[in-house]
Amino acid sequence: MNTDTTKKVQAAEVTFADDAFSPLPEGALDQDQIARKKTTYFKDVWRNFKKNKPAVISLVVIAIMIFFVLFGPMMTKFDYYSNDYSCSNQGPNAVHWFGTDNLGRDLWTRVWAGGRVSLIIAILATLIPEIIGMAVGGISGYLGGWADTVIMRTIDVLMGIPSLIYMILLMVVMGSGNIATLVIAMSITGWMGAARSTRGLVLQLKTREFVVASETLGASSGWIIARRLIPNTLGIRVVSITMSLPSVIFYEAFLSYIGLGVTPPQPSWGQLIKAAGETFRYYPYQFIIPCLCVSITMLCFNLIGDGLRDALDPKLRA
Amino acid sequence: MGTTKEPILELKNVKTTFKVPKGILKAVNGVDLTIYKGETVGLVGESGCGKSTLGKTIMRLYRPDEGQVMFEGQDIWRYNKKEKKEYTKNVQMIFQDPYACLDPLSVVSDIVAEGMKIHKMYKGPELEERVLELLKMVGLNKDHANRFPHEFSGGQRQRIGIARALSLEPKLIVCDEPISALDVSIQAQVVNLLKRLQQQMGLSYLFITHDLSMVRQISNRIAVMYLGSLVEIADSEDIYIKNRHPYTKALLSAIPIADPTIERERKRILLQGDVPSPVNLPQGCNFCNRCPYATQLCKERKPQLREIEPGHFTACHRAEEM
Amino acid sequence: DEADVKSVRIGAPYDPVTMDYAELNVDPATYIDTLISDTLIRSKQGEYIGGAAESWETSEDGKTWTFKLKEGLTYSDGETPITSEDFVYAAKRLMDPEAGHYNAESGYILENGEEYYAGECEWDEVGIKAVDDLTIEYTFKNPQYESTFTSTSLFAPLEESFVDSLGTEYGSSADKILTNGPFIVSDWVSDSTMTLVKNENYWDADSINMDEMDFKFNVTGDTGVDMMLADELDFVPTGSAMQQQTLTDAGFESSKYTTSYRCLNINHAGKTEETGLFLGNANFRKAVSYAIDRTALCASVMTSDEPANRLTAPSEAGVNGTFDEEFEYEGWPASADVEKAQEYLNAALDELGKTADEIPTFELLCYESQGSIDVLAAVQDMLKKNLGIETTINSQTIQVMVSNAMSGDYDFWYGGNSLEIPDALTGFLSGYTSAMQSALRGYSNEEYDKLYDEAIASPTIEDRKANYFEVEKFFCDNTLNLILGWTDGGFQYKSGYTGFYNTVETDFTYLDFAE
Amino acid sequence: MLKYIGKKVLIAIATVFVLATATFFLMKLIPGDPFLNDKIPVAVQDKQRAFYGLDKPVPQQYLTYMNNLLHGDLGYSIKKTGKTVVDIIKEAFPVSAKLGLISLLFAEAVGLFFGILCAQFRGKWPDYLLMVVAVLGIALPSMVLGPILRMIFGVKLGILPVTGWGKPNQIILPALVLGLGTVAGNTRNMRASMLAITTQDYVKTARAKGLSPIRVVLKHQFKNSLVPIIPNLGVQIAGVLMGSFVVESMFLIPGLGRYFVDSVTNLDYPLIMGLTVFYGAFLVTMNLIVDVLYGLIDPRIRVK
Amino acid sequence: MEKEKILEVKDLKVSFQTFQGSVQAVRGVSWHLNKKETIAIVGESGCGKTVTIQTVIGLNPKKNGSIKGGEVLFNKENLLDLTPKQMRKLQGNQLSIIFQDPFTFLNPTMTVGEQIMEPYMQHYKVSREEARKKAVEILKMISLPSPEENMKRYPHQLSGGMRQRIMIAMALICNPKVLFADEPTTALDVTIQAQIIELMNDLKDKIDTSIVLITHDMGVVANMADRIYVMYAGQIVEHGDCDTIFHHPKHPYTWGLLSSVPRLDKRVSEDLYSIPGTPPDLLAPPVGCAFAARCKYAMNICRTSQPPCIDFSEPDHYAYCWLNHPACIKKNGAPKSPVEAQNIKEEE
Ligand SMILES: Nc1ncnc2c1ncn2[C@@H]1O[C@H](COP(=O)(O)OP(=O)(O)OP(=O)(O)O)[C@@H](O)[C@H]1O
Ligand SMILES: Nc1ncnc2c1ncn2[C@@H]1O[C@H](COP(=O)(O)OP(=O)(O)OP(=O)(O)O)[C@@H](O)[C@H]1O
Ligand SMILES: [Mg+2]
Ligand SMILES: [Mg+2]
Repeated sequence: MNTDTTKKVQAAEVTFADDAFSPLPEGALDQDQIARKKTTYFKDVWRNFKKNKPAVISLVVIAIMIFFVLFGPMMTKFDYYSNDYSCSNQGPNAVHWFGTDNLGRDLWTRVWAGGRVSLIIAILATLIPEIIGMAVGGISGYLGGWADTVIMRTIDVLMGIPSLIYMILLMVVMGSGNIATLVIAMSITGWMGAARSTRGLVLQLKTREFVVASETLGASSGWIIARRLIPNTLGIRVVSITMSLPSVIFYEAFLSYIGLGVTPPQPSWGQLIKAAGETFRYYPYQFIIPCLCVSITMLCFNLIGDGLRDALDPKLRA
Repeated sequence: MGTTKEPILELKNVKTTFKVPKGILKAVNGVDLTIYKGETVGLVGESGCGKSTLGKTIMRLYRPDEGQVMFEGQDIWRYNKKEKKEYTKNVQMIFQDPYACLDPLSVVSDIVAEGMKIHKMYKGPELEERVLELLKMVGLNKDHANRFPHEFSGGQRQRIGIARALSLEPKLIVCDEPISALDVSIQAQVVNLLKRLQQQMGLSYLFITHDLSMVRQISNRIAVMYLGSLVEIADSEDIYIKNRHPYTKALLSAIPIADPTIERERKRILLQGDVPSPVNLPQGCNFCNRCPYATQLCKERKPQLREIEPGHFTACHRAEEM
Repeated sequence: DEADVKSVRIGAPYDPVTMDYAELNVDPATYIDTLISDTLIRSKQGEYIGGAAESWETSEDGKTWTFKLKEGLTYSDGETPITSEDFVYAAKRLMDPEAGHYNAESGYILENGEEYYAGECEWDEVGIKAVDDLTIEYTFKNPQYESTFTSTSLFAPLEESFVDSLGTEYGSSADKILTNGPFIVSDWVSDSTMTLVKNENYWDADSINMDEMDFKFNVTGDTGVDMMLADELDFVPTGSAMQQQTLTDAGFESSKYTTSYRCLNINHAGKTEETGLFLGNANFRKAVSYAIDRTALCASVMTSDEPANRLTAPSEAGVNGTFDEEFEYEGWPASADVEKAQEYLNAALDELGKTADEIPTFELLCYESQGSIDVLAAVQDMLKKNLGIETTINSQTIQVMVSNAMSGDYDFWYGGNSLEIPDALTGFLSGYTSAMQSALRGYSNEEYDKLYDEAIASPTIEDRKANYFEVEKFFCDNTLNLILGWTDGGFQYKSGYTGFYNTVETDFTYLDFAE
Repeated sequence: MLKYIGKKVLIAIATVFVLATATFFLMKLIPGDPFLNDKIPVAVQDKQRAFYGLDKPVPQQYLTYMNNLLHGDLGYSIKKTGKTVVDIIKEAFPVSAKLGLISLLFAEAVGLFFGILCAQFRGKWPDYLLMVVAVLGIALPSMVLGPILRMIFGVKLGILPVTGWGKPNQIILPALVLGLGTVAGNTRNMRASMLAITTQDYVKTARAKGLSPIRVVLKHQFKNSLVPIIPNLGVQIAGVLMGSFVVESMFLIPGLGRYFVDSVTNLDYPLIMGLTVFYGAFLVTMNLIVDVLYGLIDPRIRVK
Repeated sequence: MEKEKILEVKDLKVSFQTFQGSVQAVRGVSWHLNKKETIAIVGESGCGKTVTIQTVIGLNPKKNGSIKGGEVLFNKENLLDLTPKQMRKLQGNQLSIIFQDPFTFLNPTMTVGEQIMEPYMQHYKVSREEARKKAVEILKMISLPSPEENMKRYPHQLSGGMRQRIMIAMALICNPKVLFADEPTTALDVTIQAQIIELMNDLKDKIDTSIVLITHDMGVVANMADRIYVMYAGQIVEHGDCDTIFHHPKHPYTWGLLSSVPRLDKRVSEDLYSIPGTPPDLLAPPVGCAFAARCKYAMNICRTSQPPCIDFSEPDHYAYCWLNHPACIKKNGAPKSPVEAQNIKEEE
């Protein structure tokens, strides 16, 4: 008696083709077939990324942002430094799309010109310390032993010194004011966090069998760190990388605040916000526009970071 | 079994320890073992008894605190740089976890080619060809070469791992539980593959496992390990039929047999408790606290591994009585 | 009773840091010390009256002053008597060569003051003597006027045993201060608040109306505006034009007076030899001065300033009225005169034998604040547009900026100066004499030296003002410095307060509140 | 356990010592001179320099400094005339610490709560809403947010004081402004951590017991998701408790924050050194405490 | 003898939405469980065993999993129709589960005592004290040494065997009607596995609970199960009682499964038997028989049509395979099970 099945065979009713029951030749069907479509890694990541609507929208917004940052200043007849006292502190209007500041400079031009600086600094001053941190953290975590001890203790000490001290030192030594020195100074002072975090991840990763496998193949430490460990930490670091972008932008503003930022009249978003922050209750537009630019950019970077992390995570890809 | 008795790897009183907060953890505690050319030695024991540590010690991943590891008559810890690199070609490893042993970010062909790139063995199209050849050897095809590990099933991944190990044309492969994580139906695939490759290439294996039933089908000799020491070494049939150590007996009786009729009748020796911590080893026989046959002597003196019959070693004071 | 206590809350941009007369320098400290100390002569609503001094006599040449102290004066503890020795002690301590006090330089006006400080003579030779317990005699290097004595550092008494027991810590907190003024420091939270209460033992306590004064420090910008609007302050220093407007609209009163001026200091020697060549040329400096539109600057970035067109600020005292009225003059146009500027530039180029292409890029140095940077950005644009001169802006943290400035590492340096009493001859203008810090600004001119020496030795205030005017004209003609604007150092305050008096110095002493 | 802590303390002391040394020499490299002033005669400047021992050769200065440091003497501040560095820290640190602690509690509570919410509603609108809030929290710096809140709550609504320190209601606004950035960071971190925990097997076990979702989150996910967050806490606490330049000056709070910037820009050497040593020691102590705390949360690493 | 059915699963279908498409993890599975009985579901990794029982007790991820059809009847109620709240009343109470890995499935930051007591307190609304007593009682029953002591420990302080006992205690504390065991011994050592098997077999006699055992280890099945369902690629392919499946299997997959189990009691001289290839990807399951690609006996029809359910004369034994279809038997003769053949050979 069988109660589990619903369909039962009524032998007589069905008729079969003649060769229905003749055996199949060996290898007629692929035994190891994979049904999933073949993709490259990046296509795969990209496809998964595309499924994440907010991330894709963010990517588009960033693209638009970059477009304006590149071409925005060319769309008006103004430049970012010329003063015109006849029209200072004008609200947004047909001539000055974003209005003007106290020196009568066109804010549309200044916002996009500032965006150039801010984005370059944000991206470089995030990526470079990240790369340094990754290398140091990777080496420290993987090699372990006294190298690790020395590096970690050094980082402890460096983190204990207010970064302003070396910042000033570096800026004075290298000459403040240009983007390159800013980026270099920020990189030199900012890599410790990334190093720590990477080291933590590497400590977890280095006992994983695929790393041991590379060791047994005779791979050198450099090979393992560069090809096995660091790529595998990226997915997790992506989020904190995107999170550190805004702090970089504002650190630049803070540095401008104490005279170590980009040289005026060259604007940056941080500087624009800071300058307008002092008069925001009188001329709110001067303040809101760059603030929006930063916020939107940051939001987009964050969403992209989330999307990337999900897309990079093999577990979630299944 | 029908091999020339030429040792490829000799372990002489190897001890590998770890410093842990509680003290010194003796993961491998004085192991003597010889592997001959073309032979498969099975190494069985429970989790944590030091099998992987022994395997990694052979791989030069851990440095033994005492004793020697001799490869083809040379101490592997006396190697110079070039010899060290050469050694990684001669001795390879296959790992337990088919999910963890492949870099999730590399495609199969890169995984298989890695070793050859490191040793600069092939270049360009030759390398590609060699990769395909290796994949074919383990039953995978061109289609699979550019895929990522997560797209494969456990058995297929394990085959990729084998292809990687073979890529350097090694003489000895340490297989660290290569089948434990696999389904039975797939386990046999891998074991058969390993056997076939052994015949084709004259490989030697150290086959680490905790599965006594599978190891019987592949090993020439079997070594049983308990708490860092070997308790019994014998020809593989002898382990099953003429075993002399109570631990081996318990191990064998613990394995369920896939036959309800036999299973219902079977009397098994149930061991109480778990393996004790390798940090505080008992003074006497390591096994005495779980051993149903333990005597006062066992509690006091550590039994040495001794040759009970030609080629059959047991470390038990009461081996003769078993 | 809370209700009976008359109190006022005053905002100030900085913490006074110290109330030690020998060390104080920043803004609120200078008017708080007027409140807590009593000098020999003090100014009461513009009139000079005896403070600690009952009466005084002046020698013919204006160099020797003899004071008679009031009898029975004590410090605020009501016990410790004040004698003439206390004044001598204060002066000696101030000029102690070992101590290196910040204000030690103010003792240089005494005869042999500078020499004593340099270790070239004994204390006996310095021009200050306690004739008896209540008589004290000062001998000065140059003639002095009553206004001199209102500055505290040199002419207020200190209790020797009290001060000595504290050493360098004297004046750093409420319990480490002992003074003789109308008010007493009763509480002082560093960098936050200071409370003054009326000194009942003050000789003129009857004229003092306020029982309590609460100072709040670090009040700047919008913070002050918000505090006024939220009724957390009664007095706030005037801010930018917009901030002033906000408070005026909210019904607050404003007081207006100049306390300092902002200027672009010129390094006459130049940062480099090349720039020095140009900056050393009077016509070139004039061209720059004429190219700067001070009116526009004050309208857009220096919004609490009034555009300057001469050296002397409108509120500075003349002989009887203001100097501005008594000696009318325009040193340069307040708005840019591009044509003239071009002319001067061409003249300069002719003199130097250079072409316009050869004008180097100049460096504008300033302190890190946004305001300064904005000013320089505007100046940069003006020089570029009006004269085609290229400049770069170098903004620095305060100490780095000072160090650059001191080592002459700039072409133009944006800074400011407080107005001095009785006039700029006292400090600012002395900087351009060959004897003084000529290395600093790289300027040296015999004619100027002569005019300066003559002015500083003027025996009467009338002479002094007339001679000073000559110096000013020379200063403007040769454009020694680019004075940009006069800063309004006034306050905005809740209506109802009276007796708030200020010219160059702020004075809350006789403040009163009428319902 | 004691031995472990003892070892950590020794390392900590060594770290602070090295830190003090490094700062000392770094500072000597910064150009500028705190006594330079065009309004003071050079002679006076030299006297002042001599008072602070800055006329001595650098190695001697270093030895003197270290010796004094061992005796807990951090010297006199240059700009805060007549005040010792110890005085300044004693006066200002409790203020910053109190404000910091309150804002940290607020930031942790809200941040963790938001993080949990985000994770629970992953990919739905509450997640995105809170993400926007968090990003704004990061993207709107306190120098911008402070005046806005101050105007709304202090001036327009008049329910909170605009500035000041001492009364309980004066803490609310600055704590809010100070904490907001931390809230944002915590939200993002907690979200990530919670998401990682949600897929853990033991969460499945908890659900299999028939526990309500809230109980699963609170009893099983929450504590575990703190594990990756805790290690950052040391730096966070140290950072926040040391005060903030911007917030403190905006709300007229007599805290330590401004000294960090002022001391460096003023080249107030004794103060820079003192603050660095103090900050370093505090940071190291916090990390030590966090280590112990870590053990409380995660028994796996509890000192064996 | 009519047995009382306690749980019945009818034509259950579950799929998961992934980036790649829809994974049809369970494709029409039916089985039932009688009172006081142990059934085993066996099959290769990934064939849908876990998904099936997690769906039954309402643990499937809501995020990307969806139930495409079927019924789960427990006490005449369809569990799939219950609200989450109603379902929670049953979870851990009437239906409880033991998971595979006793380490990852225990909360690392909670004492094991807490974890055991939790479901009891939740469902019986009792005080901690009572719950503790009950927990100790249960731990004594499963003979965990010094239960009071061990309850204060954290999972990482216990050995693997002890942890699995904790899992069992946690599942038993509310006297469940049905106990699901998802590969309860896979992560354990053989000697520990033997202990746990012994324990579970004991429990069957001690308590009034039916057990659903999931495993791929035929040895464990032989030891514990009354009836066996063989599962392949999201479907049941054969069902019968324990002896029937081991001695008279009818489905080639069951043959393969049994043949590939290495026998401790005998050594094969040639190659071990193995089922070639890998299971089909459930993203796009084959149209015909899912096993056809790996089946030595595959026929043309296997490629194109799903095999029907063939009922055998023995009680409760059926299989889905064309080889057993009357039409096929008529043409090719009755299929010969290699397992049976071997058994016969051995008996001789
Ligand atoms: N790197 C290490 N540091 C400290 N202890 C270690 C380390 N590696 C292994 N051990 C310990 O050494 C002992 C032996 O470990 P090993 O991995 O060799 O066992 P195994 O027999 O391979 O076990 P399994 O069957 O679980 O793989 C264990 O107690 C383990 O905890
Ligand atoms: N959340 C999920 N999302 C996508 N696919 C899933 C999910 N859960 C399970 N699957 C897929 O469903 C199929 C069946 O999985 P299941 O866990 O039930 O297998 P199993 O028989 O229990 O295997 P094992 O023996 O490995 O535990 C697998 O192919 C798996 O990849
Ligand atoms: Mg192992
Ligand atoms: Mg499963």
